[in-house]
Amino acid sequence: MKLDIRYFAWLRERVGTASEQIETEAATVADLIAELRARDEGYAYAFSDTGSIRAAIDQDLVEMDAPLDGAREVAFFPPMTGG
Amino acid sequence: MKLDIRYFAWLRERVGTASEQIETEAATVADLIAELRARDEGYAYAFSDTGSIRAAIDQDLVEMDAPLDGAREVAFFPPMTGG
Amino acid sequence: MSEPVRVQTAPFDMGAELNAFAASVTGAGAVVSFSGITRDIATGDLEVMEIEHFPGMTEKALAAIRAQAMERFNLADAMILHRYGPLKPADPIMMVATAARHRGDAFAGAEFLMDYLKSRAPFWKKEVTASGAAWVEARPEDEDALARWTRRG
Amino acid sequence: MSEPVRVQTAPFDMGAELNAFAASVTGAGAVVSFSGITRDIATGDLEVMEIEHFPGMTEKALAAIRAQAMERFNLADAMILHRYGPLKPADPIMMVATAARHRGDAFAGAEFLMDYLKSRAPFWKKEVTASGAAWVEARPEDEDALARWTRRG
Repeated sequence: MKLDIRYFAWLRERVGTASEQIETEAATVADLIAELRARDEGYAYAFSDTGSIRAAIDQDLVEMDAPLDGAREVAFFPPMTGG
Repeated sequence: MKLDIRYFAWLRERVGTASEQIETEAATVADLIAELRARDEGYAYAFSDTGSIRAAIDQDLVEMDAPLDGAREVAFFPPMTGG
Repeated sequence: MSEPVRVQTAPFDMGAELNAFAASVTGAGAVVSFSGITRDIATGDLEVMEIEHFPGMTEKALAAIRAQAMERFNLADAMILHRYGPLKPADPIMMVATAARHRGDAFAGAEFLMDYLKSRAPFWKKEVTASGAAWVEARPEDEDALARWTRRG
Repeated sequence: MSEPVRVQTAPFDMGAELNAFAASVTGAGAVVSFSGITRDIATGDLEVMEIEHFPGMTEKALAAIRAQAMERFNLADAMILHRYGPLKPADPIMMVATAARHRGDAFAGAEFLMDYLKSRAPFWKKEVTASGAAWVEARPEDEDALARWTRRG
């Protein structure tokens, strides 16, 4: 399936791009992270501490075991620091 | 001893005056209330529900058993409703 | 900076007060304000809300409550403004504002100020309608609200 | 009335916002506001605070948080305003305001908005000094602050 991936804050800086489109068969967010981490050293570094990574599917915050079924966009970012 | 007595809100309205000077030998605020209550029907009515009366000695909130020793002014009023 | 404790008959502009308060504070990232506005009553015919107070004791009580809040919640600053005399429905009655490094302290400080002010500062409200006047009764919830601060002591 | 949820780069006047919010509310005697102000950092040389956000998701998250707070605390109204882009020290960053019949609800509603907004709305702060830039780390206390709302359920 085709997925738009977006990165924010230091995750964006470490990955080196704000967004990309990928082709994946990953079943869950965690599977997708494992796939991205395996790509190269930059991604491995960006996703090294999964405890510090939050994900949203189609703009809704989700847990790491959330299924990607039906998703169009997945966003990854560090814990939020608004307010 | 001479004491200035002040009344506020409905206590003032029921007693019929905002302040008066009295001569008393009452030892505590509660004693003073008993003395005032014995005066006439107006005072008896004003002080009928002691649970609804608060007192201040020289502008500091006090309990009913507070001694009047050294007091110059005693104020009586209903529970506060500021804010 | 304006006086941190004010008791006055004059109306006030809560927005202007908030701006003046925030501008006078340095190094505090969190500013909380509470404003109390004269509500109409259930019968919908409030003409005037009269607020009586005990001049002298009021200022003293508010200053003491403010000092307690400043110390207890590590506030960078705090202000209390309360009107007395006749107020109309929708008139601002009073306002408190707190500033602190962390938002939890600013919120707790403002709530503490309000809880103490409600039941420990000598103000009394009287509602005047076409059919007469009635003193506002103290709410037991306001005493309960106070109790939590001593419990946490 | 102005939009109850706004995400913008433009500065705002917290006093004017508070006044506009309070004026638009009827029948609520209690108005609480929280304003967040850019604090300088420990080293004292903050030049710019950059706030990044996730356009689209931010508005959606804030609207959802507001709706939750409105219902849970019986609010008459609530507003959230948050800036993004480059901010200078002492610039107001964001503001929430709540109105309710009782002060406890107005306070709780505003704290709830802040706690959710801090950790659940997609904003990220970066501090820029002469010596470089660093992303602000999330504070564990902010997650703890959230937990109390689920406990009270």
